[in-house]
Amino acid sequence: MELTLTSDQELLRESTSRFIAGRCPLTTVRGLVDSHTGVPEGYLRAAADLGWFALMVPEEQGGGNVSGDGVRDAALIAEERGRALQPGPFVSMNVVAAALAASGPTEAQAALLAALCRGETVATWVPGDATADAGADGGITATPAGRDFELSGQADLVQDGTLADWLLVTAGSGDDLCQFLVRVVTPGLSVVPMSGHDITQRFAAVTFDRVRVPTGSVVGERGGCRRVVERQLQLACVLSTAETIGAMDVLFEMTRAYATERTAFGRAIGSFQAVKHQLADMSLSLEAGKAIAVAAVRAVQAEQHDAGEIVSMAKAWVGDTGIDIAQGCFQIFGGIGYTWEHDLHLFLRRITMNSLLFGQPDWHRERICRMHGL
Amino acid sequence: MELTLTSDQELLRESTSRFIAGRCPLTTVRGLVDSHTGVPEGYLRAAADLGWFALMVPEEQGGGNVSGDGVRDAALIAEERGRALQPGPFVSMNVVAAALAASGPTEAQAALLAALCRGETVATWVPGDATADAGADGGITATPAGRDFELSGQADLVQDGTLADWLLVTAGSGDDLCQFLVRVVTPGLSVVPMSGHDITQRFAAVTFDRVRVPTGSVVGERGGCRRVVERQLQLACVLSTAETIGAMDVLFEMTRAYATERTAFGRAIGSFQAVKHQLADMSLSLEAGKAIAVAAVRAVQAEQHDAGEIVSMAKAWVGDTGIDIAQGCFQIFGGIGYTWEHDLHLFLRRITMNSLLFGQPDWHRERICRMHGL
Amino acid sequence: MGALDGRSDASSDGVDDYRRRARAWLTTNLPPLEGAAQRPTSEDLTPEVMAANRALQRKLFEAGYAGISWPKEYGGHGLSSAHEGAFLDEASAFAMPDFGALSATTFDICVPTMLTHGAPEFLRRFIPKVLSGDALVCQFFSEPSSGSDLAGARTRATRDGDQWILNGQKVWSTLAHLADWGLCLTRTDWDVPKHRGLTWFAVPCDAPGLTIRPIRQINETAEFCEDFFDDVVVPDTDRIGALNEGWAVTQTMLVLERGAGRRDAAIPPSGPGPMPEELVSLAQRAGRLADPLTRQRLARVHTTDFVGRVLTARIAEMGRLGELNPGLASYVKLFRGTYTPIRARLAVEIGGGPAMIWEGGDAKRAATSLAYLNGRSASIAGGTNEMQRNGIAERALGMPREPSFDAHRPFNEVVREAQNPKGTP
Amino acid sequence: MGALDGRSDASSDGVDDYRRRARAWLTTNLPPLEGAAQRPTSEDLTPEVMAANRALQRKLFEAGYAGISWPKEYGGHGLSSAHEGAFLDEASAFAMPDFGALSATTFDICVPTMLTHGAPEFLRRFIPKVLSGDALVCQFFSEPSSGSDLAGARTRATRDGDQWILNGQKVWSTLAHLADWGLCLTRTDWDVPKHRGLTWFAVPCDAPGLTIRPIRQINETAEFCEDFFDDVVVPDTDRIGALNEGWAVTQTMLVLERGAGRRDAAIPPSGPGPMPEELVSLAQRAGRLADPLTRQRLARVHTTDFVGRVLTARIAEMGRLGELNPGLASYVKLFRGTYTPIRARLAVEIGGGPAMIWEGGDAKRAATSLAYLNGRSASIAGGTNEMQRNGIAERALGMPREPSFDAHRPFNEVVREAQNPKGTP
Repeated sequence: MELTLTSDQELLRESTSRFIAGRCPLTTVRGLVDSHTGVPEGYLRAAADLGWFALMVPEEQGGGNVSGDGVRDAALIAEERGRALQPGPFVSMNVVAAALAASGPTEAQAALLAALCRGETVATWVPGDATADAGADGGITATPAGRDFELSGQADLVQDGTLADWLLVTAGSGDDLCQFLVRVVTPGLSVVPMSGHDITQRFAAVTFDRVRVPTGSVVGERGGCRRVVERQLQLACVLSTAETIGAMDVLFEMTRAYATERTAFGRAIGSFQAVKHQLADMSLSLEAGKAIAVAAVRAVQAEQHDAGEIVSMAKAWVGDTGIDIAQGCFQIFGGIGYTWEHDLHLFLRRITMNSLLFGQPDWHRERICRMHGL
Repeated sequence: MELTLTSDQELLRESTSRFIAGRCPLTTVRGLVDSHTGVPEGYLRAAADLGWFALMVPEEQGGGNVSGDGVRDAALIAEERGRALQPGPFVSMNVVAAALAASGPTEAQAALLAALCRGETVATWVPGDATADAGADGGITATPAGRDFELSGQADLVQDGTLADWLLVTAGSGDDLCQFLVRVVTPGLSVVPMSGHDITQRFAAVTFDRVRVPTGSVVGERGGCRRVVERQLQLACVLSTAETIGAMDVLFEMTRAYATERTAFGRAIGSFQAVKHQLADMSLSLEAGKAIAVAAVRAVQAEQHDAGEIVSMAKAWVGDTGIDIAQGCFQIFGGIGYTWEHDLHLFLRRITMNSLLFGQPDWHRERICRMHGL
Repeated sequence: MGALDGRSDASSDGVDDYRRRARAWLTTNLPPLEGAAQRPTSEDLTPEVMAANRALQRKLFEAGYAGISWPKEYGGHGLSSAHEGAFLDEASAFAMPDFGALSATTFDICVPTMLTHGAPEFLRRFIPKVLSGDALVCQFFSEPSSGSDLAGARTRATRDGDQWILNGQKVWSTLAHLADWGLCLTRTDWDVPKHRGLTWFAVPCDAPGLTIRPIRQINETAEFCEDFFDDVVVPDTDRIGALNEGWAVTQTMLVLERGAGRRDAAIPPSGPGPMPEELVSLAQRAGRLADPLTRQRLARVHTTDFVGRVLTARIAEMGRLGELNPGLASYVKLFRGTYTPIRARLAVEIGGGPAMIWEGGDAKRAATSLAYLNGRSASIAGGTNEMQRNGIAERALGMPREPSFDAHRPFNEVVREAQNPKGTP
Repeated sequence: MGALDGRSDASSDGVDDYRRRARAWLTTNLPPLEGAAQRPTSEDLTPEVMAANRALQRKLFEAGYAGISWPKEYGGHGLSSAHEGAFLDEASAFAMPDFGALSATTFDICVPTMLTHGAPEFLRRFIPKVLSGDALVCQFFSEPSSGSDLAGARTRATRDGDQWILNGQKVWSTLAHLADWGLCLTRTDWDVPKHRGLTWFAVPCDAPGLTIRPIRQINETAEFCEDFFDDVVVPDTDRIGALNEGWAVTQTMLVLERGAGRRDAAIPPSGPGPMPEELVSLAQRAGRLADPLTRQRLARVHTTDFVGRVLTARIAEMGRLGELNPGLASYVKLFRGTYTPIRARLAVEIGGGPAMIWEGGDAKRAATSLAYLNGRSASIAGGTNEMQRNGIAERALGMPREPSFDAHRPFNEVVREAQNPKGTP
């Protein structure tokens, strides 16, 4: 979606694309839809070797990235991942890694962070209260209990929830937010794997029933972490949006090509205005989506004061138009898109699910109004 | 919009159409846009002679209608009026007449009702609290003051407000609604004529500054008139919707004809799919609009238990699609529609304004939810 | 309006008597319906279910209640549509034979088409099998290379003495894997314009060389099939309609397919009824019943549902009033094709992310996702929205037809050129 | 990226010096700008305003700041676009000559077109008049019978020795009633396909036989004119471009009209800035600032405004990167054409009925209604949305061109047949 890349970034894009084509092309993704994890054996370690989970982590903490622009590099990989509907944790791993890196981690947390960078363990992000009004999510609360905390509540829609060993949980504590790093195997914590619309991703419903966690599991400052959670939300949204853009781009190109090849009534269907104009409108939405997604990536990278607003604009725009485009492509493919063997539905599923994650478009629009004090 | 008419109704439709063509065709309407009243000399009296304002009034009260179905007859006339964007009070006169007729009027009110039927005086409907949450309208309150009442508040958007001699005012009184028949020339009452988007209609902003009205001006029962106000709202909506349908029908037909006549690139523009498909979509919305408008008219006529809901559906559907169609027709006419001399803008103005009157589409949708106890 | 529809005739006498007798028979012989009738899906139609329904059909047949309005000479009873209507009214409270979508393709589409165009000799032989439940008929109609362009069929029928050899591929044949016969559109002359070289045949589904394969759909069901014709032999006596005049047969079938003559369409619905229950509970589960945006979506769906019903009744009434024109049926189809996907999307927006995941096997919660995946079939199957818009614009609104690139040239030339396009005509 | 755009040349040396001198001159000679620059409308351009702006233009001319990048031989200064850019940067704080839309048609569209296609003799004679503010140029381009189909112009130019006689009618000529000259598209050969018989002429607006009439628009202003050519005589020396090769001239003009080469487009906006103030106060007046539906509308507009800006920058950057293709400009135009009417409608929905009435003369409150009436001009003027969609699909996405009914046949035959259509080609 970026119009120009540095040579480092171009190299990163190429190696990412080569890795995906070799290790987990769409046919492989398709073959894994009924598997428990959705990812091929050894995929995460290999991806870690390419630096996928270290992008937002300083070198001294075991991380590093190619260009010095971690967010842009991560967005670039996310986009490539979207092009082939890659499974497995990427957004969540990077959000958690960035969060830990920035939090002034304890020794144990630092060790975990390094393990994340190496792809040896999986952690996912449980926004809990951070997007509580974005869905039915009742939120999670943290109550002090002696020197420990007790977590209660639920998160209905945890991305990569079934793959994770660790959860970065955002919980409400009084008027404030706290974050905890919690091992999945903890008494009172249940992770229920869910079937889902997007068969190339894995989600879980996570319930906390008075889960007792020690003080050492607190990430960053105790309380007062609205600012860092905001940053995490921005990262999650911007990476998820980049992934959607990648998926939209491939789907649109498939459809464009089909419209030039498929004939009806003695001519290519793309020569009919009905098809032509749908394609033009979709192309406009997509090009505009790339423009706003790039703006969002840059704003988050630069930690611009209005980054949150631009991210919400990108998430809302791409969330809505992504579905428009997926549905429009379906219309142009016609019946063939209705068959299991055709890839269209895999793209439709991913794009739709991403639109709903980390706040639906409406929620982001409401957020924009609040950011302006309305 | 009705598919079949009785011979009586057909006669009514023809005489209405003939009257309009003779007395106030669109060229005349156009010539009156800068005039104070917007109606030709003697128009209201002549219309009254055709029974326009007596339709909802029983014969013994000076009224009467052709078919025994007053609402259907009025809708039929409203539709014909919409076809030529007729000016002057019709919806408001009929709503007030129906309200008075049904209220068990005092002697003075009965005399006024007879005068309304004869077109000798004009009354308009000030819904006040009835659609208070439909707009900025702050509502009007009635406070007992000895044996009189004091009315305070304002109504921002009173249809035919500049033409009226009398206002039927709905005011909140405690938890309830009351209706009052108030002469325009009453101390404390000010009627400010407004310029407006729809240059073929006349609106006023009406302010009540502790307007003292006697008990005799109460219409119907004191308090407890939610039910009759609901009926009035249904009538207003259904007649306004029928008027819009008439306007949409003519505008669409103008556009359809233009698409067959206008050529570009060596062929009629209506042979291009881009134009063809826009016309098909508009035609679908219009046909659906006629279907739901007819359903609403019948439900109001029959006083069905779900009449209010069906009316709100019609108002919302026609309110939204009316604007879609007016804008779509504009797109097909192209530049020519942008000229003052072309009639398109007059239709666009009326259709848009009607969509906003008596509750915007959103408001009616919310109302539908409430009717279902949500 | 009875005088206007011209369908009442002498044979409609005695409908009340007929109704009374039918009711008596039904009460004694058919099990009462439990709950509302729901069309079985392909998954519901197990061999046992199919067998049970065939038995029910045979019961009707033997009692003289199959083919009530079909001609006597072919095994029907030659009664009026009023008699048939009376029987169906009464039968609606009972478990009638139901072959899912095959009921419609057999009894409402294919056989009425055969009755219009088939040779008496064929009909005498074939129709009784249908009536007794031994011949369920599907359509071999669409092809991989001709979707919207139905007249562009390329399945080839080559004459060989008294028989024809069929080669080619069909697709989207509804429930073909459960049918006994299929009505198949073929090309019998390649040297004339496309509408003039088509011929229809009735083909047994177990004919040697015919392979029928269910297509796995994105909603994980398999209602449609693809069908491979590999030197399938069909006798000329199983031809339906005249040689090379298959387009006329097609027209009949298309009109029937869009529901012409369904008795109930013109009855205006009495009212909107309750809000769509599944969406209200979706909103409730999402904790959004008080959210104004959700409420707008609910009211939108509820309104569109009702508007669709009054529109359908209006269009049917226009048909009854003699204003029926082939463009009119497209209004109903386009309304459905436009608003079904929107409705499915609004449901997703109402429910949000949590509505799109569910514990394995919780079919009710998977429904939002399935409806979303299915939504677009309404805008594609049976004629895309684009085709309906053409139909409305050209046939109802009088717009000039799309200039044709293929309708006036020999079909083999069109096929060649479509593969090597030259640009402008 | 300087190396990529290939526009830097030797003459761009010394830009900083030039900027410094320009700033000094501007400070001394031009009045500072009060508030933000707002393009004057046709109503603002009274004779006094026009005269004052012509005087300003003459001042620039006399000081050597007119035609900075135009060729020296025609009265310009032959400097680089970087020099011109530096001057304009500095000048943005001062009251520069502003002829409303005529500034663009003259300096950005018509004269650059002339410089590309005009004969040196003509340019030597004409350009100095432009520089001194004595020749403002409008376009005589669209015609009543050719809107989207610009190559279908029917204004006739007939040769008569060394001169041409023009007859016909033009329309939508922006501010023609205030211009001194117009660039006029005519048909000079009717026996060849439409693109091959066109020729352009420069015509003085006060030429005998030329009647220019402002068109009253639905927003009650009159920015456009209709123009009647009744035996208007034009010398052959005022022809622009070669005889019958006017389509090439047209192409140049269209590219310029879509803003090719505007310096500032490619700069990405720094951020969305405040919410659109007029809509926020509209919501406030309607008492709806807390209404979630209204808030969605506000955020939608605000988002679309910013998306449009980043899209514009992206497309301009694609142009700079050498990916420019004639379809690209259509993206920006289509975005505007799509969202301007939607924006105007959202404003109406935000404000509701009371926003659509106002006390006589309250221009601020009339603004919602006016914007709504104007909204669709973005989707029509300068190329309809439909034409932009064709452009994107055919030129950027590689879809096959619309089959042409007229591009390959003599124009007079096309005109005849359009009046008596025969249906298919």
